[in-house]
Amino acid sequence: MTALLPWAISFALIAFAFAMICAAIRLLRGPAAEDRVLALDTLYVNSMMTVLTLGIQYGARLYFDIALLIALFGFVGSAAMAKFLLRGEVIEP
Amino acid sequence: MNDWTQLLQHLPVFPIVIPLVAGASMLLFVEARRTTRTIIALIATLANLGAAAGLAYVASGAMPGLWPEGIAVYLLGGWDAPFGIVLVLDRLSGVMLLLNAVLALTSLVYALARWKKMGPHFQSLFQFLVMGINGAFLTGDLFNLFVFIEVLLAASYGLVLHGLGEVRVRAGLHYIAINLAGSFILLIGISLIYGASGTLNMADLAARLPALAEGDRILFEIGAAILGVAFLLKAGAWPLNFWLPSAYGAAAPPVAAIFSIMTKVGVYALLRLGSLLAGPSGAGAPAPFSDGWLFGIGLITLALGTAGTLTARQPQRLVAYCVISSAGTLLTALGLGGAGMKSAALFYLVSSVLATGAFFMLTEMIERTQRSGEGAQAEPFESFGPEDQIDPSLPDEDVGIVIPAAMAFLGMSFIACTLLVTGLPPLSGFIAKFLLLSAALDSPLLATLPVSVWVLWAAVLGSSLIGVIALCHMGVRLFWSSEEIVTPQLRLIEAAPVAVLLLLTAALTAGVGPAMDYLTLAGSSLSSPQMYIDAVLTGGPPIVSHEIKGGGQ
Amino acid sequence: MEITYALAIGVLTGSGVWLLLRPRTFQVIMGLSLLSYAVNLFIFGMGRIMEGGAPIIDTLKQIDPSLYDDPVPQALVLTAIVIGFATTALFLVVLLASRGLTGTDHVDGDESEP
Amino acid sequence: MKGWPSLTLFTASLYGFWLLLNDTFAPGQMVLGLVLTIAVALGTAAMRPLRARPHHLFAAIRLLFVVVGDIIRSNFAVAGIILGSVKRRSNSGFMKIPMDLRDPYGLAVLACIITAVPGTVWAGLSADGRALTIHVLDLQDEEAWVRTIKYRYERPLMEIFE
Amino acid sequence: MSVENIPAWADLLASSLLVLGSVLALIGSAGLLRLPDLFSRIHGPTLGNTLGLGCVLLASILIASISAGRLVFQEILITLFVVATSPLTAMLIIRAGMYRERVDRGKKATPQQDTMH
Amino acid sequence: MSLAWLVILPFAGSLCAAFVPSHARNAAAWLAGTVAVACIALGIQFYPQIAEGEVVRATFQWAPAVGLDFKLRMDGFAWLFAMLVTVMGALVILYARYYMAAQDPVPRFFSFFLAFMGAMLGVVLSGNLIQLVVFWELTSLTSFMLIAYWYHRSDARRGARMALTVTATGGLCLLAGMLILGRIVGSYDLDVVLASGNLVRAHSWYLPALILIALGALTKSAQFPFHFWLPHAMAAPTPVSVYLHSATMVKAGVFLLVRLWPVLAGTEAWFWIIGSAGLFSLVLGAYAAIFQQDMKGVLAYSTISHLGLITLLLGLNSTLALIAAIFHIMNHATFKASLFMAAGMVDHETGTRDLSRLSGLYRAMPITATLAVVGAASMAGVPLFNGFLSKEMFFAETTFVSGNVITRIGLPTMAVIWGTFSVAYSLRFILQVFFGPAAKDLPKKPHEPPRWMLLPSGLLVTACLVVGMFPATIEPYLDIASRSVLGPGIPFHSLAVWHGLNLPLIMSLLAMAGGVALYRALGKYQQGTAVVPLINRFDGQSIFQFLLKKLESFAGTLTRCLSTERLQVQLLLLICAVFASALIPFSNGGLPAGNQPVAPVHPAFALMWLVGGACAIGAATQAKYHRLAALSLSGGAGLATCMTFAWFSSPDLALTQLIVEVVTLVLLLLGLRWLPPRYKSVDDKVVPLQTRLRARTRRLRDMALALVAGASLSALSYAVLTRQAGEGISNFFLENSLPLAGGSNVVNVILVDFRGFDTLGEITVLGIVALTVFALLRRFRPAPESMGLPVQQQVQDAQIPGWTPDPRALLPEGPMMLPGVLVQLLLPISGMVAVFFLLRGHNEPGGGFVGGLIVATAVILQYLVGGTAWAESRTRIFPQYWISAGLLCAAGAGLSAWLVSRPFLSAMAWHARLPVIGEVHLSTVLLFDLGVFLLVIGATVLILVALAHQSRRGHRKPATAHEEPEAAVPAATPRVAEITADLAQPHPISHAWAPAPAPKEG
Repeated sequence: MTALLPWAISFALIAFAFAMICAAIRLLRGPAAEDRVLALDTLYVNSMMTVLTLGIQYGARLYFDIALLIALFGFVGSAAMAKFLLRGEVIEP
Repeated sequence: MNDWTQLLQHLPVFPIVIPLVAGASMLLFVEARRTTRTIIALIATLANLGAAAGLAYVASGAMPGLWPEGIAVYLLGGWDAPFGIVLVLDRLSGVMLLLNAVLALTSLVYALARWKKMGPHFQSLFQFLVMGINGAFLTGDLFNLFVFIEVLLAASYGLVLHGLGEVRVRAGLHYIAINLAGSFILLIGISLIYGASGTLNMADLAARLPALAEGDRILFEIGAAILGVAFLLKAGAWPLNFWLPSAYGAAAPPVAAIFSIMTKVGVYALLRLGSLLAGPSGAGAPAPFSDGWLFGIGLITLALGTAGTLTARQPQRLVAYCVISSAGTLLTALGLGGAGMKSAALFYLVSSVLATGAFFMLTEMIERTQRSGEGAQAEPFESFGPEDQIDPSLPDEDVGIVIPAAMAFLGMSFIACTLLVTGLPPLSGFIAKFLLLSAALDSPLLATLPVSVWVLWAAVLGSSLIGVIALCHMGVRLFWSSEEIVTPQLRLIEAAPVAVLLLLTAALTAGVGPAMDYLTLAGSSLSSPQMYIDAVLTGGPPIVSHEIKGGGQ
Repeated sequence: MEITYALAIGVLTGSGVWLLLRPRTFQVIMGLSLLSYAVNLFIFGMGRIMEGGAPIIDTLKQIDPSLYDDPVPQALVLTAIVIGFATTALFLVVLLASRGLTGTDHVDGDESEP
Repeated sequence: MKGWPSLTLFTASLYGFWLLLNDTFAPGQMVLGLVLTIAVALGTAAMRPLRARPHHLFAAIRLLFVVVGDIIRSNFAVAGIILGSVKRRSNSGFMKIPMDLRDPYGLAVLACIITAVPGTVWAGLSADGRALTIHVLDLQDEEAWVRTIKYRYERPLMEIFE
Repeated sequence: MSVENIPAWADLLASSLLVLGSVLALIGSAGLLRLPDLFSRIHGPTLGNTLGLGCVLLASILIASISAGRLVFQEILITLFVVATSPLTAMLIIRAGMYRERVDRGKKATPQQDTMH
Repeated sequence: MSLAWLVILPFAGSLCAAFVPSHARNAAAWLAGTVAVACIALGIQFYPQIAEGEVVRATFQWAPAVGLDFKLRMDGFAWLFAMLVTVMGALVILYARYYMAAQDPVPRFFSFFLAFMGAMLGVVLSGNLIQLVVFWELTSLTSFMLIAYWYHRSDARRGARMALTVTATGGLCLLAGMLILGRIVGSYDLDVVLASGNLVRAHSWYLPALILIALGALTKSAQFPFHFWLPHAMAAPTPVSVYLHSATMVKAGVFLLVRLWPVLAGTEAWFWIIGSAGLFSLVLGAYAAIFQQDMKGVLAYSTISHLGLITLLLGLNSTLALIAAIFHIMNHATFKASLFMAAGMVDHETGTRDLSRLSGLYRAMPITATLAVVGAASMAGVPLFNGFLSKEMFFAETTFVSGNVITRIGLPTMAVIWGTFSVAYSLRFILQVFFGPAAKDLPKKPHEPPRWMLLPSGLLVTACLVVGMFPATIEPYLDIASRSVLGPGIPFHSLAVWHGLNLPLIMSLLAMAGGVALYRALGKYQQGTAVVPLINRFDGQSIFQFLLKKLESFAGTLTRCLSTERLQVQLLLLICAVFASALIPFSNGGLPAGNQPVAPVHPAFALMWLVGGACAIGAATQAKYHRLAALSLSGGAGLATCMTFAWFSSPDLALTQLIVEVVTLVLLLLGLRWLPPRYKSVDDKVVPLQTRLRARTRRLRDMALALVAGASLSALSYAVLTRQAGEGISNFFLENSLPLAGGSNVVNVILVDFRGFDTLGEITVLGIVALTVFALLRRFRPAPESMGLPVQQQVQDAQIPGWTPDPRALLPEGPMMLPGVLVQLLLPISGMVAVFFLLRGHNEPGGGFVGGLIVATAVILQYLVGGTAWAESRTRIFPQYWISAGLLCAAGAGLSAWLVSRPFLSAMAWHARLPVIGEVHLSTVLLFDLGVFLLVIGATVLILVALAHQSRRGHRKPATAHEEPEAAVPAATPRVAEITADLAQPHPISHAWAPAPAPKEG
């Protein structure tokens, strides 16, 4: 009989969702583009944790793959944006 | 079963595989090895023509042992019909395939003279376009239809921009944006149909329709309606066709030539689905497939196309409006309905595709005679930077044999094209209009003919008349008015495709009897799709079995 | 759950359509990408939504279709995603070419109507 | 060949990575993994022109524990700052730290560590590689930070990579 | 689902790890809102990136190992990737911020129209 | 069969003539002449049969199913007409040989001429209504080419266009009429139709058919009110006018009326329509002829008038009138042709046809003058000439007309008035040109034309005289012709010069006297310009031009109203169309309520979509000015989408969406580099209030539409989501994926096996797009504003003067060094992950697509960190080959099934048990997936790298600055992958200044 885990999972999911909301507010508000990039990166990390939590909930390993991919490449988008801000283009000649 | 029949069994998939393999293998050779690419392209296009001709022949019921009733069903992957994807070939698809193959060969040959050099990968894109069109004509699966429409659209995006230049890019931007939106609509429609009916196979869909629950039925109809709009967009129906004159008018002429069958993919899809969806359930087709709508839309399309021919100042744009007119005529005719109308409309379709195809190529040659001619065709020769120079090792004017009497050829061809698109005798355009008009009269009692018949008559004849005025004006302007006409150097490989297409229309005129025998059956099978449904759902050739499928882990 | 899902589609569609009707090329491409999310979700929804029923057959159990989500729309969405990506790329390049040639990022290539 | 030892080391870790990814020791997977690893390592060798020669495994493990401990500690510290008063939150700033570590891999690991420990972020190395700029959330005692980084991280890293 | 058959100690442990992890992630993200400027905001999400993620991963390892009946620690890979990739983004963002600050400062000296995105 | 030759021969001759070199005047003339003579001979050969009253037929199967047969049918009337066509043709060919100048492209003339002759014979001999229309239109067409023979003259072009427009309109009407007629009768066969006169006349569709056919005939015969094209067609060379505008083409209309006389005539409607058209043409034509200044103009209006006479005769519904009409067709052909020839000779010899300039030519050209006088006398209806005979018959017929007083009195009166007019213009024609003082200042010095040119005219004039004096010579032929039209019940008629002093003769005398008087009275007035008093304002031509202009402007308006070039409107319409069509089924029954229980909302999911929705709306608002913000916001929405897929148990989708999201973001960022930013401040101030208001209205409208769109799609999906799914095809996949296809990831099995064909198409799309992008970018011209280095780089690199990164450095120099270290390690790891996803795709989430994108992303990451030159200095990627290999691999996997006689794309699997490794499972499905994998890598890398390569070109000056070739990218070229070469320098040969090929390093 496990009573705690489902609650903890729900709690965690909601907490992550709130964390995403925080990030989204930053994403919407800015003020600078760099803030948005940072917020986007945070969104990705939070999503990854949400996916992992979902994986725990359903006991399915396939969520791990998604998390793995986010861990591996979630940063590319924000890195590219930051590079764009820094150098004016993503791929320099 | 010997090897020959074994290969023959795979014939329905040839029109898709040949261009695919050709287009892909061309990429193995660098751009500079044009000759190799050209040879591959020619072989593939010829093979495609052969396959299409074979299929059209098969569809006439020539091989009842293999494909009874002339309906060839090819189960891709060996999976039975509602589950796997099937290719279905009947008379209608046979005709369309053949038409496409002919057009492909002629425009390819035409393009060999100069247009293929205007940008990289022309040949591959061209093959993929052919593949997409063939696939759309062959597939019996709704989503697969979407995929092939995407294939042909993607290739057409590339080809419409082939040669670049401001006019093309501007037109291409609109073309792409609208068609992307159209693809979304198509997707929504297809998925809604799936959501309501649980199947994607068109024949299966038709079979399931009567048993749908009321709510599902409405959802299905909404889906079908949305789908219909997407097809109308592809067919160039008003008010979804404003991109067409610019895009077709700006595209490279051989590209525009093969494009003239692209709008017919939409018409084909409307016909096919309309036939299947309206067929066995007896409840009538959903809105955009239904007759009244098509009729009205077709009329306005025809009006726009006709008015456009009168206002167009640039020849290629004028031909683009002719394409709209042809779409309008087709939709009006199909909307009118009636027993003989479908076959008459099919004849018109064949004739008008050949005509506009030839016309597109012709206009470019004619425009070359205008020394002061400016327009899209001048663009590709402009080089934007030092690295954009056209390869001097293959100068513009050294391919092929120059034909004599170029002006006479151009003039005669222009007249022939005019006759074809306006429906004046003696070429097949006239026969087509005659068939349309007489099919419209096809009712037991003359006195009870509905008003719509007379509207059709007035529209068809009126558009012919205005077409005569417009094309006469254009012809006079192009050939006779200009002070600075230069006799162009026409290559045989440029003139021959136009000549071949025109001769085909002449042949179509002479052979209207056999042609109509074929098309009448094609048309009537559309009115009674049960045979199609049965053929698809009862399975394909005997070679299919599941016994050697891979086992589990 | 369904209502949230439906609303999500609605919001994405609304934003996408709004952007699609804007006059700037970049707005249009953003609209197309938002619309593609919406359409993908829509297609996906056509197989009904289900939690914890990934259509990956458990080899140890009896195959019971009702335990799994409908795989067909998923396959369709995959195709749609790929095609969507491809067309976005293409549209992007065309809009860049248009910007370069016409000197404006208006969809009509001129600033006739702001 | 100078590159061979590190190639093997890298290939080995890649192999380990493959097995971990597949979460299996099935013989088929092991053979496949070996083939793949070698193929991938050779295939991408051109993109990894620089070899690392790490040694002192023990130092590495020790460093790992130090870092994990620091991370946990800093986590709570930063959480406190975030939840704390405005005054605590506006104490951040850049600072420069002189650097002796030269090995790029070592520097890379240092960057990972500094970024991973909440409260500090790697902001860049000077062009000559002698000065490191970091951003610190709680910049009250600059000296303490210099010490932490130099002794706790840089020295073990020099030990491992140089 | 397999979540149901785990011993109570693991239940408790995993739950607390999850809660801790999620709270840390939440605090970290809240840092995005609460911290005053870009440079200090960068530190916020690190919480979620490190310990928050670690806790969740541990919980995941725990549950997965118990349900699989053996030790499953693929999650380490995620940690590895996150740690290895986060400096890249962080560095780029912070440098971009530094550049912007310099430009802004320059602009204050000679006021010009806003040319940034 | 020889009947067919009669039609084929001219066309064949036409074709031959087209190939005669353009200076070979004689050869072409001989050819044409031979053809014409051969046709005459052919025609004569039929005479015995025809004289017996037989009808010669020849039928060729064409399309019997649709009622089309190629049927030739020659009866007496057709024979007579065919002879007219051929004999006249032969004469005109002779005439034209001498008329045409040597520098004219005479073969072209004869080619069209013969084609016209063939078409005319076709009309005459058609035994099928539709076939008749075919030839009918052909005559219009060939006449267009003939009229516009001297196309360098604008009047010729205009005249030809007008003729074509009017006659083609008529032709279309005729087609419609014939269709109706055929529909009434049930056949298009002329024999059947001719036999069903009573049926037709009694049918309710008789009137429309009549009107349509009459329109066809009247336009062709230049009858009022469609007569106006004929005078303008006089711009044609005179032989054309001789042939077309006197003898043949204009007669086609009356021919048709005669032909269908047994079917259509005999009703009130016929009388009024045909008769009144004839009457108006008769009088007005003659009236207008008086005032013409051009010789051919006089003749043209006279032709209108005479054709009106024939039409009127036909309209009288009397059999005798019909005979008179046939007779007059012949007579008119002879005298009018000779007159046209005379006019041509005058023109040819003097260089002008202007009546006011010509005078006294009889001195210089006595033979021509004589011929013209005879012709004119015949035209005026002077006794002893053939014109007199038919005119007398006409006068007689007018007096016999029954009906009310107006017709009874009016018709003879009009006839006399007509007679007066025709005498007047005939007199004027002759007296003005040939008599009076000799003309001065003519363009050429007149003299008699060559003998052979006179001969045709002479023959025709002789015919006029012979028939006029000995009518019996023509009698049998007329009889044959009339009999074939009227059948055996032909009334008694006799052609005689003297019928005694009867009413018609009195009318003739009256007209003659009146004509002379009128000529004298008008003597002064006529010297002015060619303004026809009273009716000048009702000039058909100006009305025609006006209508044409109106039509064009209307078409312009219509095009503008019905279409637009603006994209937004088009998209708006598209969306509205979708609504409209979706509303129809909806309105039939409304959206039914769902029957499935709704799952409770998980707050986390709802909150997540709060984020997603906010991001979407944010992106929508920011996209105009803050592109980067919009981009990151849409990334947020995409992430929410991806999470949704994960949430609702679709790991494959989540994986794919995620990685596509990343790649798209990089792609768009690469694009943003070339899209100069927009500034809010620039375009807000100057816009006037009205525009702003309009923009606001538009925005409101779009907003409403967006809301509706969103709401309806959301309602639609809700409706589906809450309905129980029916028994669809999906269960089959779930049940059989493992047992039949051997994969437990059903989605992947569907993608690569069940519906692998879709995937094949999908990867083709990707490949196509990559190729297109490559092709487009090869000739890409970026916006000038974005051509230079980005401002960031300018500022930052200025701090380190003279610093240029070394592409061959082991690590990227500068701040990207450390990321470089990390990213280098990431590449092999990504490779492993990609293979991992690829190999297990069949059973677990993953597959070739995800795998391919992972590799592509890792590759792009190298570019991102190190820059193009650095990344390419150590790898060589040929994306094009990857694309090709991928496609071929996938196609090959499909084709391999043929080896075992199974359909395309059938999966084949092999199992083997190896000693150490255990069970090995190989399948063509894996090969297929490998193809996907390869293609995705190739396509994605190609797209992104092609875009990235632009900045290598971007640093250069715009196209004009040739003098600094590759200097701006120093040392960047060595060992650059071939794609660079392909992108930046399409053909190394094309520019000699290109750097030497890069040395290869080992």
